[in-house]
Amino acid sequence: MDFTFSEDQLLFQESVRDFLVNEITPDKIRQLWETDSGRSDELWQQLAEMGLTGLTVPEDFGGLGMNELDFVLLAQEAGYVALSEPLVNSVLVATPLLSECGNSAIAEQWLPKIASGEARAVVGLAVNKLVEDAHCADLLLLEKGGAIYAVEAANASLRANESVDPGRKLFAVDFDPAAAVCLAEGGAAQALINKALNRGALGVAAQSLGLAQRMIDLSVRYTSERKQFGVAIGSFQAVKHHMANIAYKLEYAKTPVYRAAYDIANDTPRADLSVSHAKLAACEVADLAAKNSIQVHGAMGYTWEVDLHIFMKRAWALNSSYGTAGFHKNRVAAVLLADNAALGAGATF
Amino acid sequence: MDFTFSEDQLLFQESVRDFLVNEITPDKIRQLWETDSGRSDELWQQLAEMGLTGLTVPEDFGGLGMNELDFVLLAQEAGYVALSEPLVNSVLVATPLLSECGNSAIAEQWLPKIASGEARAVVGLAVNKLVEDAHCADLLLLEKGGAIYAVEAANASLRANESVDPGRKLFAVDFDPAAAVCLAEGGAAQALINKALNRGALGVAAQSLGLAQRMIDLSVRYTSERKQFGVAIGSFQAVKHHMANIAYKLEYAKTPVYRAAYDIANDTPRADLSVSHAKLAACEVADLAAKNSIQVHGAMGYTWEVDLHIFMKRAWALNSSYGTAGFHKNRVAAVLLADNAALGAGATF
Amino acid sequence: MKLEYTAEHQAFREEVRSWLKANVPAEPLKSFDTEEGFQQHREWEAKLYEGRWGMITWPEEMGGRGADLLQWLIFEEEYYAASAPLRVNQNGIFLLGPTLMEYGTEEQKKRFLNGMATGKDIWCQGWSEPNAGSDMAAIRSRADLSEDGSHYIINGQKTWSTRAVWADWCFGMFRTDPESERHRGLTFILVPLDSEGITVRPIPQLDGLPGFAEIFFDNVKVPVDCRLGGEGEGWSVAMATAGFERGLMLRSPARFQETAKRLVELYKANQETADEDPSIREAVLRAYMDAEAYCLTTYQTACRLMQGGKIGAEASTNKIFWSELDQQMHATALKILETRGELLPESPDAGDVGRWLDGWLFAQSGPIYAGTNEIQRNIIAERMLGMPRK
Amino acid sequence: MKLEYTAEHQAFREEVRSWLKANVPAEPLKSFDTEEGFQQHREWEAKLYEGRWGMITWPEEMGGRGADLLQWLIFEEEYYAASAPLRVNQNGIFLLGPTLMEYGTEEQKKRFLNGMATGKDIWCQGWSEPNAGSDMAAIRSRADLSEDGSHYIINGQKTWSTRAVWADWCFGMFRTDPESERHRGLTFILVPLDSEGITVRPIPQLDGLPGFAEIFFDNVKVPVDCRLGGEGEGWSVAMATAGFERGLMLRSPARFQETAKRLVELYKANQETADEDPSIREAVLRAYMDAEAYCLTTYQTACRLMQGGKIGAEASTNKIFWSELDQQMHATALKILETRGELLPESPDAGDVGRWLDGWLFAQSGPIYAGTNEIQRNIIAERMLGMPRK
Repeated sequence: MDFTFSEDQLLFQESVRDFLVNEITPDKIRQLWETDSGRSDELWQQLAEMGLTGLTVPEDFGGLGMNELDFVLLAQEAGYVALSEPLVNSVLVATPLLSECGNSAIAEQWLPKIASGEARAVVGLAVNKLVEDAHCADLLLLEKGGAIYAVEAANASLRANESVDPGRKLFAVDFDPAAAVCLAEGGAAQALINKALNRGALGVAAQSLGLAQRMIDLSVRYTSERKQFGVAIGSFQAVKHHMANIAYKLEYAKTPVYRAAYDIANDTPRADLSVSHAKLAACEVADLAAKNSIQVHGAMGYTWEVDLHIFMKRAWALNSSYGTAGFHKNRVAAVLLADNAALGAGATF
Repeated sequence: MDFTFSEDQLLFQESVRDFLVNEITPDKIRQLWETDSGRSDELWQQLAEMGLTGLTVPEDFGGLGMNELDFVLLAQEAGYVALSEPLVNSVLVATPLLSECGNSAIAEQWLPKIASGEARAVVGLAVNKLVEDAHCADLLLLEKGGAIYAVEAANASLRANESVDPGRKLFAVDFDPAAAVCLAEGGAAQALINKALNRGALGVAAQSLGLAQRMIDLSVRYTSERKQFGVAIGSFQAVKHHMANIAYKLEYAKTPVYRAAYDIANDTPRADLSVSHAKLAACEVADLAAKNSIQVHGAMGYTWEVDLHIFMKRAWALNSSYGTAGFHKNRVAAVLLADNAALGAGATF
Repeated sequence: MKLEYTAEHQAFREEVRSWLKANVPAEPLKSFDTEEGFQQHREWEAKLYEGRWGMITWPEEMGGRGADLLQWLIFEEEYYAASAPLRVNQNGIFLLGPTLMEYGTEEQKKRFLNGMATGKDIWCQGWSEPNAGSDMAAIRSRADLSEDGSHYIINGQKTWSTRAVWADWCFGMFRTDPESERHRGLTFILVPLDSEGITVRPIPQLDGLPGFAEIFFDNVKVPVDCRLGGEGEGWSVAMATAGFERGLMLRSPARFQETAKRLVELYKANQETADEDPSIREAVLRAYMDAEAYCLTTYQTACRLMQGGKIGAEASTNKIFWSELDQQMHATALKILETRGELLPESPDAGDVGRWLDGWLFAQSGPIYAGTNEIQRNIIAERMLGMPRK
Repeated sequence: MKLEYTAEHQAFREEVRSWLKANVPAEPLKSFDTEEGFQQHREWEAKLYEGRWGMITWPEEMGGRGADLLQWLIFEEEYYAASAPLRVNQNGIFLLGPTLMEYGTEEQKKRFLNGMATGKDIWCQGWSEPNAGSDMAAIRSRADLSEDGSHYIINGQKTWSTRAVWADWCFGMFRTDPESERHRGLTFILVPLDSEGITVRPIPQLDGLPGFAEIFFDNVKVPVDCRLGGEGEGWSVAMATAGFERGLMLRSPARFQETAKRLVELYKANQETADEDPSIREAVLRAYMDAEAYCLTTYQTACRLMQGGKIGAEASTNKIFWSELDQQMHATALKILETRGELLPESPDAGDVGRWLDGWLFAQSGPIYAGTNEIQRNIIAERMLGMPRK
């Protein structure tokens, strides 16, 4: 029993954090908002060079052969900077799906390119309705009628939708199954889809932790500097308690997320439950962070000019991604209310 | 359209408040806790002399012939002092039930005695399972198998239960229908039972308003006097906001209660909805008042010695009386979700 | 107590309803945070004025109907039920208008009220300053009387001025006594926004539109007859305005009741998925009841005021209640909308999202503006409950 | 990260489980807030000691098992799952015990630890004073060293001393330097409660039982060898104790997980009526997840501490989290119980109410004692987030 991360994992987190915080500044984000694609090939190449795009690609295909647990802290950091490049979904959802889909030709064709940063793959699950970042994908892995297809970009037609978060790019995607490769159908597809959903939800949860932390940091700095009635507003107890309420809840959202990463990486039977718990807790704390942060920012928080909204909007937008709160509550309820459910002290691990 | 109380109603409230606050002091309450019955004949006689026991008794039978709207502010004051005498249920539930039950012999027999304070009547509805104050009743009006019976005290057998609130006396009551008078059956009984439930719920709601106000008053006084870190703890923003949260919600619980009283008194078609809204809002604010008041009282609030618990326990105990929150939410939902529900601006009155 | 409308009230309601039915534009106007939408709304104000529906509580001689508060509430109910356009000149007609009637000279009333009523002059307010948000007494912008006493010379900066970008006039407080502190030495002045020396810098809000602005004053000359009330008496004039602002006029129960109605409808249309999350049904029931309660309490206050009562702590209790209700309702709607909740309504796959996202963004401002809800809680604790200030 | 128990852990769990199965009294003990129950619990402590289960984290030579934190957590899981009695001597074994091991002289350890372990000496704490509740540095009770240096003479008053009514010893802080202020000049002293000059006045708690007491000291003589740590060093000794108190030992995740389990069972047994109120299902799901989260975070902290980490702000975040969770779970249970929720469990018609009402009353103390949750929030904001103090 060891519920801590390894030195290596923590060091990797630190170096990724340093890189992201320096590169993905709010100014940079605003610049990217102004571009057509909203994405940066240069940035993607840098992420690839750090090994991130290939993190879960098997070593045989030029990746690092790491797993979801190795990545969860990095996904948290991606949330901290509101990274818009499709890294989290690529590492957590697309790559494992390609590796596990059972079609080795497709895997051999694409995984090396994903690792090297040459190609991007995205996944479109029915639960999400729209596909994130379809416009910059070379390969789309799409759920349709209970089956999963691999669709090359040229064979997919996209219809763009706009999100409240200018950093998110969402597309309705149409394709002709005849011009696509069917990777799985029936029960096999269902199993892959459920895993993809769990991994996507884990990614959302981890990013939500980072987003909450970022909003705390922005708010603490703002309220320590901003004065009203002759003192820093951060010295008012009401402002402190708004922040403390995020902070203490965040501590109890982190461990469920880490457990979920462990459970997915180790394919434990409790993974569905862990993931649903993780996503509910993390999205809720990110929501609270948004609510309390805008409040302590006052009117400044209501503007486009202050950076807070970048992170608030991402938190709001991610909330229903990879399963709504209702979906995940239902999964938890199904376990709790089952006959002979293993609950109570000693039943956690 | 006039959503205010009359001068007379306000003056009556004032005189009843003065009487109750002087007579039903916390010391007096603690004394009554130590007695077997927990009730005071002397006090009941005083209430009768003020016209209160006969408030809803028709003038022909020696009462004041007033209605639920005339009484709602007085029920609020009864809550303010955590009155344990069965006044609210007598005026709001038992008396109207006797008046409306269609059995004039029973009405003629009992209503004058109720008005004069000579006799006490209580009502036992199935929704409450136990009967409040059955031990001091001369007449019990009891729901059984969908019918309503009038049972004289001698024909009822009581089994005492203990409430968390030492001021509440609750009894399982058994009786032989053969030795009782059946007042109504079938649809007529259902209609009477529903009215009794609404009136009882109104009584609970009105008392809850008073309880919330009392807890605010106790807490404001305590926190204005109690010092920590060199200042009155009431000057801390967190303490202020705990109190403000009760106070502002109380303002929005009062008007639903007053509307419910009006709707019952005027037998409007929206009475079920009004009552359910009123009870939900008022019980919720009393609950919040208890929660926040004990918190600002600190350890003192956790003792038997400080008066706060008298009012907290009453608030907790009343919460499920005359229909749980679930029951009342369901009644609201039934209206809201009905086809062609009249909702929105202009639909209130 | 009598909770029924009179026949007169009913007739009035019918009159409002039929006028609105005939006149409310079939196509919703564009947002008044856009230039085109602003112009559309200005025209709508003129149309309201033509029908004498622009400010029914104003006296008849000023284009109103001398309506009482109950009529006002009925009007608002019909107005929101008809989805009539938002009021682009609300700062003028609801805040400054009544203040002008109380503090303005006869000449000022003549000069300003008609332009306000017809939509010719759209007003914005100049209350906040960069370091005087919730703390209005910290105002530093100066208005110095010219030597000949004919005009003020204004220097400084205002901010958070809603709809200032395309507005015509600004009203606000300025420090006329440079030695003064806090709420002494302030004067209430009306400033034409086309004056020389004024720069208006739009501030984009959460949705990216310039819903408010900063106003910079660089030696702006304003004739002394643009002063409202006496010199140095700005605080008491402004407090009257703030009283109205926080009062019921701007936050009609009707608005929230219509939102609650739409929320119930949205829930009914999506009940199967929504019920997966029990907090949604709970929130929908609560939204309906809270909107009702807000209506009930407003009617009670209106009746009390009509019988000679005064506005007390209602200003603060209302503010918290409606702003939290509004946030809650929109949050619930977005939950019901699931993944399409994040989509802008023009998006091709947005489906039935309606204006919930816009409303959600706007609802974020509720707990903040016109005195944050923390300030309101302080006021309730100190003034209503008498808790110790320090 | 490895979230599985070792074979050794599993074996340990089995050992605990079988001992408890054989030894936990079939009939629940009476409340230790009654004299009879106190005695029963004292005997249970002795039985635990016999089995070497009294304080498994203590070293073997003191009757413990030198267990690490993970074993401790496993022990607690089995302990709560077996519904074993509450620990009447928790202030002794969990708070004072570790402090004694760190600050006590060899003689003090020998003298006090065994009596504590066997249940012979039940300890209570003397922290709070009438005007020093959350503000411990405001302590005024005095301990004056006798002229010959052989003993202290204690005068003053302590309050909120849990289980002091039938306890044998009290530990607490007293002001030995009368000139000193705040947290200087305080000394940590152990006081036998049968000393002359001591009056213990029971304070009845919400359920009417004397769960705590005031202790009055009137020229109480205490030998100088009852001082723990140096004179004037009481604050740092006490802070070590407070650290333990607020740490994980007293608030086992197991306790809350078992409550959550019972809540789920109660909900399942009453689902039809409970589902009339959607907030109940929501609260049940949340209770389960929060209890899980509390367990997860505690395991994480335990692992971190075992690897040499230090307790940080967890003390405050934990305190808020478990106390609000506990309140929430009991509130939900009472809702599910409907009208029978208010009944004392002995009532003839109480049915399946179990101990929920008692638990609810007890849960009221959670957000208050050991530093109110408001104080904890201040600490989180100031120490964990670095927000400005004033």
